[in-house]
This record gives sequence, structure tokens and C-alpha cells, in this order.
Amino acid sequence: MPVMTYRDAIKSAMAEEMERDESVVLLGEDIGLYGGTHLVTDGLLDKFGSKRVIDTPIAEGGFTGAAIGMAMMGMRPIVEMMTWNFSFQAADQIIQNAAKIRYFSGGQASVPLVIRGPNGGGVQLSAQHTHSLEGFYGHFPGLKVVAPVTPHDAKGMMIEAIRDPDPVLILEAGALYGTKGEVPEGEYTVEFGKARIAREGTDVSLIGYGRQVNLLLKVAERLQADEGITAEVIDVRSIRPFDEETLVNSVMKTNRAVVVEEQWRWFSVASEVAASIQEHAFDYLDAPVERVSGAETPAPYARNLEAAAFPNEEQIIDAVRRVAYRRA
Amino acid sequence: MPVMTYRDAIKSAMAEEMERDESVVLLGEDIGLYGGTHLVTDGLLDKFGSKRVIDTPIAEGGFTGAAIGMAMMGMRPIVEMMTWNFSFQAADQIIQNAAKIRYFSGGQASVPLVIRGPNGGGVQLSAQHTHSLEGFYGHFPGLKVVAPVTPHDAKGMMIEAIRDPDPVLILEAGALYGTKGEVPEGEYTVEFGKARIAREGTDVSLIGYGRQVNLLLKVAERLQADEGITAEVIDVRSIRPFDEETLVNSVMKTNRAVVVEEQWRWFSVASEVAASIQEHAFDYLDAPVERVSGAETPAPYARNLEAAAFPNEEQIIDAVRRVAYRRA
Amino acid sequence: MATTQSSTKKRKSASSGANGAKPDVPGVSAEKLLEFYNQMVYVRLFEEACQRAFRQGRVGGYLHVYIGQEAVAVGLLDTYQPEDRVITAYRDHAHALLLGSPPNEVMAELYGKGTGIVKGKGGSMHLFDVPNGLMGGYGIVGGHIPLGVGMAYAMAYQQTGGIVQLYFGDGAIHNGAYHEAANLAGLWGKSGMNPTLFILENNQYGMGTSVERATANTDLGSKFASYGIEHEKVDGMDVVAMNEAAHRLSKQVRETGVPFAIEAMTYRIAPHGAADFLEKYRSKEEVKEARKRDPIGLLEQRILDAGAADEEALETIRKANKEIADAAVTFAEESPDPDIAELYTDVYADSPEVHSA
Amino acid sequence: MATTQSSTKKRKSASSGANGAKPDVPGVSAEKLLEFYNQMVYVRLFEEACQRAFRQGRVGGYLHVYIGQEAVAVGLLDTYQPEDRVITAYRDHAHALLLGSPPNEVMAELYGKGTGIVKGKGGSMHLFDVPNGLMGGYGIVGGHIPLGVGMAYAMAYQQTGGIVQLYFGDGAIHNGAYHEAANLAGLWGKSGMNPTLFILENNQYGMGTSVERATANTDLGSKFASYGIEHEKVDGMDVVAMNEAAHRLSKQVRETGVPFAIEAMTYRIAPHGAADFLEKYRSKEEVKEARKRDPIGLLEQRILDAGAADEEALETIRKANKEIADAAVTFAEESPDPDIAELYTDVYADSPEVHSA
Ligand SMILES: Cc1ncc(C[n+]2csc(CCOP(=O)(O)OP(=O)(O)O)c2C)c(N)n1
Ligand SMILES: Cc1ncc(C[n+]2csc(CCOP(=O)(O)OP(=O)(O)O)c2C)c(N)n1
Ligand SMILES: [Mg+2]
Ligand SMILES: [Mg+2]
Repeated sequence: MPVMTYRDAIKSAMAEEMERDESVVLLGEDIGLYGGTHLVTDGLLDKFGSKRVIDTPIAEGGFTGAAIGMAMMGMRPIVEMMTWNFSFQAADQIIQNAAKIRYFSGGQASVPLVIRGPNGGGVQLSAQHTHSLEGFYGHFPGLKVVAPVTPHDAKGMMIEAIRDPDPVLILEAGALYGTKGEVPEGEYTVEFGKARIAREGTDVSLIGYGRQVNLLLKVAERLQADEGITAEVIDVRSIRPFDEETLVNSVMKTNRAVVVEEQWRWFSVASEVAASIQEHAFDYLDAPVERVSGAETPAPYARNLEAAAFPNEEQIIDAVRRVAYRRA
Repeated sequence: MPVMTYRDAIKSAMAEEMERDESVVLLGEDIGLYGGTHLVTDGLLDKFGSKRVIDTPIAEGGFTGAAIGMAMMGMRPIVEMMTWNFSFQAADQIIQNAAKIRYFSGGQASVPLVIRGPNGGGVQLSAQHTHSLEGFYGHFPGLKVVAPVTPHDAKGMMIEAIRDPDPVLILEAGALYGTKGEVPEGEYTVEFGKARIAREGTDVSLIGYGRQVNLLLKVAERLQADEGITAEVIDVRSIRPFDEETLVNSVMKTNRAVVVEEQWRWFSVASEVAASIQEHAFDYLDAPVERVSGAETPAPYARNLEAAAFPNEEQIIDAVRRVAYRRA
Repeated sequence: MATTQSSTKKRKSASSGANGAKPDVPGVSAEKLLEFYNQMVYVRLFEEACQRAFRQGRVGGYLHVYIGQEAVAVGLLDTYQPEDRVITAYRDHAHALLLGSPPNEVMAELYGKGTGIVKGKGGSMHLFDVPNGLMGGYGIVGGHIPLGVGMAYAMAYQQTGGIVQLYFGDGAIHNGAYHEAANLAGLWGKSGMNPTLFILENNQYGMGTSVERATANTDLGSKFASYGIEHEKVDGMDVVAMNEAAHRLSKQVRETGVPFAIEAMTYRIAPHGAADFLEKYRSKEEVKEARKRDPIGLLEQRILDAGAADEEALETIRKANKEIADAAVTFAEESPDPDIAELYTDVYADSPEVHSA
Repeated sequence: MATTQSSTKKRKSASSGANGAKPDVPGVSAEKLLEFYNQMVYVRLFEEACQRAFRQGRVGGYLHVYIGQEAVAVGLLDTYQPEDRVITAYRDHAHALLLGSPPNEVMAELYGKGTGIVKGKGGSMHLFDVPNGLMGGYGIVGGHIPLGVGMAYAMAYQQTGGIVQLYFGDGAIHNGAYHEAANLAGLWGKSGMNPTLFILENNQYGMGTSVERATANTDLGSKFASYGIEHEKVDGMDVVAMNEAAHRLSKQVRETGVPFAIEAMTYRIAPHGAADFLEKYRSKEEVKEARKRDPIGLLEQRILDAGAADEEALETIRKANKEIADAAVTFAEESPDPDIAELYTDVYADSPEVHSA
């Protein structure tokens, strides 16, 4: 299979869909002439012209709202949030309009809109530029929210999103644009609402999404090598719809779970994972579901503080030891 | 003890603090000349003048941001969100500025700001005007978020909030402004971070906040009368800081818990309650923590649909039966 | 089209004439004046029926009526072409009715009935009638303005020849959503990609806040100019003036793809919402004064002065429309509640469908 | 004051003269010209040191330098009074340095060190120096504008006699936050409650988007007028012109409590951020052309022409400032990382305190 960066996987999905369907257009800040601050859209202006690759002023609420209007007229706009941190300025449009128009129009109108952009921390952008908003947006019915971590899923989910008749938010792993992975030739889609078993295992379920999955895979190797623990790693990847079933089935097998997220702990994706598992696999759990979340502080700038603010291998291994009732 | 409406409890807290401290001012739409759409600020313009009771244009982001700036200069502004549904337009200000300025200024600046207004549904306001945003805002460190349900707590928490050196969001029970309750004379505060045991019990913990607490108290009476089940009812009331301890202690006694919320289920306050309890009271739980949440749809308008969208007595009783392993 | 076409039924009510082919420039023939009169009375009597139903507790939620502003929508929607789209805020009954929505379904929506135009799901603030061009009724001040601008972009992109009539209030103009959207409209208009006709319904108040208390620059035209959007102030109490401007300017927008803004100077004779009892923010005298220029009264006078009809003819029109409103109430009252299963439909495209009456 | 006063240390660097008492109207004495030169060179050389450190990977996150725009902040902050407050976006180094923040602490902040001016917590985009009047550096475009307007309200309410210098960019002016804040400023100014001096740093681009590509009305003054805010365009490459306007207009704002806006016409000679390599959005020629009006070059010429100093004297100034920048780098490099416990401080007032070095 061809190998491609995460960035190119997303770009090729958009370019191919734009070839296929004239109604697909892009909007965002500096996505055209500048090439996109993360170069995800680089070259698309030359290819598709300025009516389809629309550079916008710095007005996240305005252009997201305009994209909603376009979508209601049958277009398939893809909005780039330069980073999801700026999406708070568009929260009203996303939550009050995109998520609800189908409903309060009694099904007369729909919003086939994609909003995509980088999310998450790790490159010292500090408090205002570091968020993981999966749970924040995942809370609202009417939205679909996904967080692919592999180039394969990034492309497949992007195509799925563009063709979806409802608004889809793609929270990309901002730190991973340059990472490579296998991507099938030709078009394919990755269905929403299905978690991915990234590594099979029997002793403990390690659950996460986004760049945490890579961390979990590393931890799983260490656990195997150092402690003889065979961990199953699950990539949640679809936040809404949320795949309880895969998580629960895994825990029914392993009887133990650790959930890891960059997000803050309270009212988060990890809260949901723990709540779901205790609900549906109560009799299978040999220990409480452990959560490893981001530090309960706005994101700091200094490298050492930032590193300390996010989940690390030691914390996860400690949590695994606790659910496995093992000593360090 | 004097009896007062929820509305008057809040108003008297604000008026008393305004008497005491010149730096306390109010901002919001139609809070002055109009008297406030829920009449919570009625009469305060006449008493304190237009420099302290500031009618604003319809610009939630702008006046919330301005209030943040005032607070940074040592004032103690109280912002009225006409309803919390409009706060999505101020989400950037609340989340990116109010919550984080102390942190990213390295402690040089602070934001002693209160934002208050009605929240929750129940009066047929439909999709754009019906939200319970406790978990949504409670997710962010730097904010404090409370949801009083009694006039007593409404007043005590309001005074506590005004004096707090950090931003506090008060999500009032919009449907309860006219309800009455005992309110002590003289000034008093209700500490944040403490849940309230609204009814003592031994057989099951019923956990909620806002107007759900009243529903739970009714259910508790029915359970007592009809099934001989003695329920403990806990009013979470402080969302951030979140009082795990009171919840956990209750469940250690009752061994069973049902959480009820108007909010949507996924990534919600109930998720957190379930996650916390299973974590800290794992060995005490005789059944999974059950959640009763709002229907996974934008709020509908029609009376019958709205009623069906929110938790009701039957659903809660069913959940109690499940955790108590009883037949209907 | 992303808008589902399930309800393609075409509507005609006694008073609706909005969907027929229109001349480019309207004459003010007697016939036309009477058509306007018919429409304005239609809206007025319908709104009064809504208010009564609200006071009786049969309509819930919020209710915002259009009383006093009828000339604005009547004058403008007279220019509506099938390829056009209309979007507005929560004060949306008139727009639906004038575009041809069945009054029964509109009233049933307010009653929250299953026969409502959006199945009882949205209520007064969220009327949609996509087949007739109404892209909604929205409840968040300012929030719909970017949508309208985006729709206009889409229509230029798709080369449908349509324009968007984008209605919003004097309160909404101070909201950030307006600023961002108007700037986009101006910018996109430079390449003919934004056939938006902005219609500022300046009824002097945003809830209880007068224009003077909402902004230091009360010349609201400046708030279009700063985005490069040309604009014109029109007497919103005079349906003929509104209509003249509407024909001229909608034609211009249609032909150029460049946005234009009409500031319709009008007055909200009714309270802000049906629950706005005290009206402490304005005097009784002020309202009384405004009533002297009630758009229906003005038109009536014009018709009589011109001899276009006599009082009896007008009474006939009023009676016919009263009957329509009454029938709508009856229909709404007799309609069934929505099927409870409808709670879960229309969340996503593949939400469970309900197949009951 | 809600701003904690812990760091009351007063700062003086070789190049800083911003905090002394100022005459109401500046003469353009030789001394003054040299003071400006000193300050502009100070900023320039400091920024160049930042860029080097970023390229070497010693500074992380985002980095936005002020190169080309020095005359704006230098001319304006010369009018700073101790009761004033200054707020800006992420392009904030110059403002801190000119208000008297120790260059060592500013550089240490960029290095993310415990000795940084905000303890290494904020980085380049979030410089604060409350004792010296800097109420922050902010990273969300538009987001700080309402804060500045609110601060001005507070200062009028508290009758401190201060004004707010509120800086923002030509990109930010299209953001809804600007619209809402400017409208509030105009409105509150009607009763003298808004001593805000808006300073639009029009450097022609918002990241890669030129003014022409961001709005149809490129006369940005119109975007103050629509809120009733008076405004004036000033040559932002000419520090003397900036300074003259600054004195005149800050005095006016201070005396009236009515906001005023200066549009400083300037140019970002540096890339948008230190990671903006390609600059596909502008030509090399354009930048070259702009360099001809480099504000430091212009001032140099003026000084030499007027015989206010000779090339040697200027070289001495440059050397002194180069040493300051170098010393700041050394200080930053040698400073310790923040104590890990600092991660948890400053979230709330009662967050755990750290008592270590
Ligand atoms: C963002 C937001 N803030 C506040 C409200 C409450 N509200 C509803 S209508 C209204 C007044 C709007 O005035 P205007 O735009 O002039 O329209 P009009 O009611 O006069 O037709 C307000 C403040 C809202 N719906 N949305
Ligand atoms: C709301 C928001 N959107 C996008 C960004 C990314 N961004 C950072 S700086 C910038 C350009 C701002 O331009 P301008 O206001 O002119 O300031 P300048 O950089 O020219 O000083 C953009 C788009 C942001 N920080 N915040
Ligand atoms: Mg109005
Ligand atoms: Mg700029």
C-alpha cells in the first residue's frame, strides 16, 4: 500500500472529492494564497480556483455560518479552522445552527458541512492555543465528531464526512501532520461510530484517541516486554456516534481498563468511557476504570510544564498496575 | 426564617453586595430600564443608577469581554446572560479569557467576574433556547460553575460568587424563579465545592442538580411510600469544583446510585458522576450507576415532545428498580 | 439540494398572491393596492389570533408578532421569484404566510401540533417552508445573518439567478455575527458572488432597547457603508414605497450579484413578545403616535382617497381574512399532538422515520 | 485592584525611558529624536535576537516580531502615564519593552524559563507587566478588544484619570469581537465613560491576507465612524508623526472620556510569524520597497540631516542595545526551567503556591 503523510491523506481526500463533486468547496483563513498554515490545502487554490478555495477574513463565526448557509443550499463546504482553538468564536454557529437546523426545520433543511482542523497540544502553544474539544462538541446531538489518528483513517473519515448529509467535525491530531502511514489506493471510507482495535490483547484495555493512541501503543509494548501484560489498545476515533460496544466487548475480555486523554478530566471523553463501561460491563470489571487525563490547568508554555501537563508513559503504566493490582 | 422567591433571593444578594461594595456593577441586555426579562434585576437601576446597572446592546461576546476587562481593573462585574443559550456567542470570552488570564499572566491579573442567568428547559422554548450547560463550562479549569436550586443556595452562592476572586458562572434554574423557600436574614455564603444532602436515605443515592432535585425529592417520597425504598437525594449544586466526596460517601452507604440530568447523556455531568463513583466506591457498588439523561435530540417545541425529552418520575423509578434489582 | 423536497405541496390561500409571476416594476394600480391591503390584513389578523391563543395559554414558548411592520414584508416579498430564498429571525410569521405557507400549518406549529409546518418541533421562532423559499426562522439574534450570506454565495455559485432576502432587526445589527457576515457579503460581492438583499427592519427597538441606547451612531446606514454595501432608507410604513424600492433593488442585486441594503423604517406597535407586558421602555403616547402611521391605516386611506375601493370592499377583505385566521385556529386546535416517536426523527438524516398520521 | 501587585519591582534598562514624566506636547528636540532612535533600535535588536533563538529551536510555540512597526509603539507609548493601561495581541514584545519590562525577563519568557515575566507560563503571546501598565498580550484575534474597552470603563468609573491604549491589527478589525467592543466604546463614550485610544496597527496584512482581500471597504476609518468613534490616519513609519498624534489625541481622550482611533499605517517587514517561510502572499519587491521606508532608517536620516547626532553616536546606541539583547539571551539561556510545581499555581487565587527559587 502507498505510504502517505497524515497531511497528504487529508488533502488527497479533499482534492478527490472536489474532482468528483462540484458542490464541494473549501473556506478558511489563508487556505488559498498562503497555502494553509499547516499546508493541508497547499496547491488546491491553483487547482480549483478562488470560487472553490475561499480565503476568508478572520471571522470564524461569520464564515462558519456562511458555510452552513451554503450547505443548506446543497453545497458541500469544508471549513478549515486554522486551529480548533479558534472555534469558540464559531461555537454559536456550530452548536445553535449546524447541529439543530435539521431538527427545528422539521427535516426540511439539512447541513452537509465538514469542519476540520488541528486540535490538541504538544508544541508549546500555551493556554489559548491548546485544547482537545472532542467531548465539548461531542455533547451535542445533531453533530458528528471524529478524531482520526492514522493517515488511513484521516482520509477515509474525510471522504465519509464530505458525503455525510449532516455536519461532521474532524478534530485532527495537530502534532501528527507529518507522520506517515499506509493509505489504500482509490477511494474508500471509514464508517463513523466504530472504534478501532489498534492492538489486540487480553489483560487490560487501553483506551484513547488522537495522538494518545500512539502513546498507548508504546506503553503496550513496554508492558509486554517488562511486565508480561498483554494490553489491548482501542482507538475510540469516533466520538459521536460513540461506540460503546467495542469498548465494552474489550473489557468483557480483559476485565480491566485504563482511559487516556489529553483533555481535562471533568466531564470529558474519559468520564464517558468509564461511565459506559461500568454500566455495560459491570460484572466483568475486576477493578475500577482508571482515567489518565490532562493536568487541571490551562496549558502552560514552558516545555517542561507542558510535558508535565499531558499524559505520559509512566502515568499510564502506573494506572495499569493499579487496575492489575500489581506492585511497581 | 423569612420566605423568599428564588428570583428575590438572587436580587437581594446582588443589591446587598452593591450596597456594600461600589465596585460591584451589573451588565446585560434590558436589565435596567426594562427591568430584566425575568425581573431579577427589576428596580436596581433606580437604586444604583446607570453607571452601575448597565444596559447593553445585543452583543454577548462584547459585553462579557468588557466585564472581564473591568474585573481585571478591580471591579466586580456581574453579567446577566438573558439566558445561558446566548452564551455561545460569549464562549470565546468565557473560555479563552476569563478562565485563563490568571494563568497565562503568571498570576499578575485576575478576573473576579460573575456571569449569571437562567438555564435549562421546560417552558417550550425549543432547540435554540433550551440547554443545560453545566458540564460544557464545568470542563474548563479556571472557571467555577454552580447551579443552585433552592432560594437559600441561590442567595448564598451569589454572595460567595461576587466575593470570589475568580470567575464564577451561576446557572440558575430558569423554570424556578417564582418558587419560594426559606432564606436566612443577614448575609451568609454557601461554600463552593460542597454537594448538599437534600434528603437522607440508606437504600439508594439519587443524584442531580437544578430543577431535577425537586423531581428527585418527589420520586424519593414515592419510593418510600410505594416500595419502602429509602432514597438519599443529593444536590450536586457545585459543578466545578466538583464534590466527589459527598457522592462517594453516600454510595458507600447506599451501594446504589441513579444520576439524573436534563443534559444530554454523552460527556455530561452524569458521565462524571458515574465515572467518579465507580472509581472511588468500586467495592461498594452493588449495581452499575444508572444514568437518566435528556433525550438525544435538540429540544423540541411541542409540549408532549418536550415532556418526553426530559427525565420524568417513571424513568427514574425504573432506574432505581434496576439498581435495586427489583421488579416493577 | 440539501433541502429535502418532501413537502412539495403548493400552497394558495385566499390572501396569498406572492408566488405568481411579477412584473419587474410594479404599477400602483388599484388592483395592486388591494392586493397589498389583502396581504397586510391577512398578516395582521393572523397575528392577532396568535396573540389571543398565546394569552389563552394555547401557544407556548415565545411569541413575536409582526403587527405594525406588515408593509415591509408585503412590499418586499411581492418581488419574490421561485429561485429566491428568504431568511429571517424569530419574528417570522408574516414571511411564511406571504410566501404561501398554509395558514393552518403555521398556526398548528404555534400550537405545537403534529400538523405544524415543522411538525411541531420548532414553534413560532422556527418556521421553515423550503418549497416556498423560506429557509427559516431563527432564535439567536444575529445568528442567521451569516447563513443568509452563505446562501447567496451558493446561489451565485450555482448560477440559479436567485437572490436572498435577508431580514434582521435594529438590535441584531450590533451583534458580531452581523459584522462578520456583512463584511463577507461586501467582499464576495466584489466578484458578483453575493446577491443578498439585506433588509434591516428598523422598528426602533431591540426588545426594550431603543436605537439611541444601543449605539452612538444611530445612522444605521453607516453600518452597511463600512463594508462597502450600498444602502437606502425606505419608509417601512408605506407599502408602495417599500414595494417600489424592493423591485428596483432586488432587480439590481439579481443582475449584479452585489449585495444591497434596505433600511426599512418601521415601528413595532405590538409588545416585543407576547409576554412583554410592562413596556417601561416606551411611553403610551409614543405608541399612540406611531399608530397614526399604522401601515394598514395609511394604505386604507390611500385606497379610499384614490377611489380604488370603498369601505365595504375593504370590509369584505377583512372578513375573508378573519375567516382564514379563525379557520387556522380551529385547525390547530383540532389537530393531534405530534407522535411521540417524532422526538427522535430529524436529528440526523438517518434518524428513525415515523410513518404514522 | 484585582491585579496582584507582587512584582512591584521597577525596571529601567539602558534603552527604556518610557516611564518618566512626559511633557504634554513633545518637542522634536535632538534629545527626543535620539531617545526615539534608542527605543526603536532597542526593539529591533531585541526582536532580531528572538528570531535567532527561534530558528535555533530555543524558543518554542509561536513567535511574532514587531520589525518594521517600531515607530508605532515608540511614538505612542512615549505618552504613557502611570495610571494608563496598555493591551495588545500576540505581537507584544515591543509594548512590554517600551513600558519598562526588563528585557531579561521578556527573553526568559520566550525561552519558557522560570525567570520569565509570566513565569514561563505564557510565552511570547502572553506578556504581562501589570505594574508597568501592560495588561497583556493575547492570542485570539479580536478577543482582547472588548477587554480593553471594559478596562477603560473601569478607569472612568474609578476616576483614575488614565486611558487605555488598545492595540489591534488590520486583520482583527473584521472580527465580531471588534464590532461589539467598538460599538460599546462609542456608546459608553457618549457619557464620557470610555477613555480608549484605539490603535489600529495597519501593517497591510492579517497573516497572508491583505486588507484588499479581507474587506470591500479598505478605508478602515469607516470602521470606526460607524460606531461614532472619531479617527485619524497617521504615518506609522514616522515616529515623530506618531508621537505628535499620540500626545494630542491621548490628551483629548484623557480629558473627555470619549474614545478616539488612530490608524497607524505601517508595514510588517518581518514574516507574520517566525514560521512563515514562504510568504507567497507578497512579492520580494514589495517588501524591498517597504524597507525603503523602514522607520529606523527614516529616523536615522532625519537625525543625520538635522545634525542631531553623527553616525558614530548612532552606532554607540546600536551597540548598547545589541548588548542588552545579547545579555537578555544569556540570561534566558542560563535561567532555570520553571519549578514543575508551577504547573498548578495561578489557576485560581487559592491554587497551591510555590516557594522555591
Ligand atoms: C444572542 C441573543 N441575545 C439575546 C436574545 C434575546 N432577544 C430576543 S429578541 C431580542 C431583541 C432583538 O431586537 P431586533 O434585532 O431589533 O429585532 P426585533 O425584535 O425588534 O424584531 C433579544 C435581545 C437572543 N435571542 N439572542
Ligand atoms: C480567532 C483567531 N483566528 C485565527 C487566528 C490565527 N492568527 C493569528 S495572527 C493572525 C493574523 C492577524 O492579523 P492582524 O490582526 O492584522 O495582526 P498582525 O499579525 O498583522 O499584527 C491570524 C489569522 C487567531 N489567533 N485567532
Ligand atoms: Mg428591532
Ligand atoms: Mg496586520
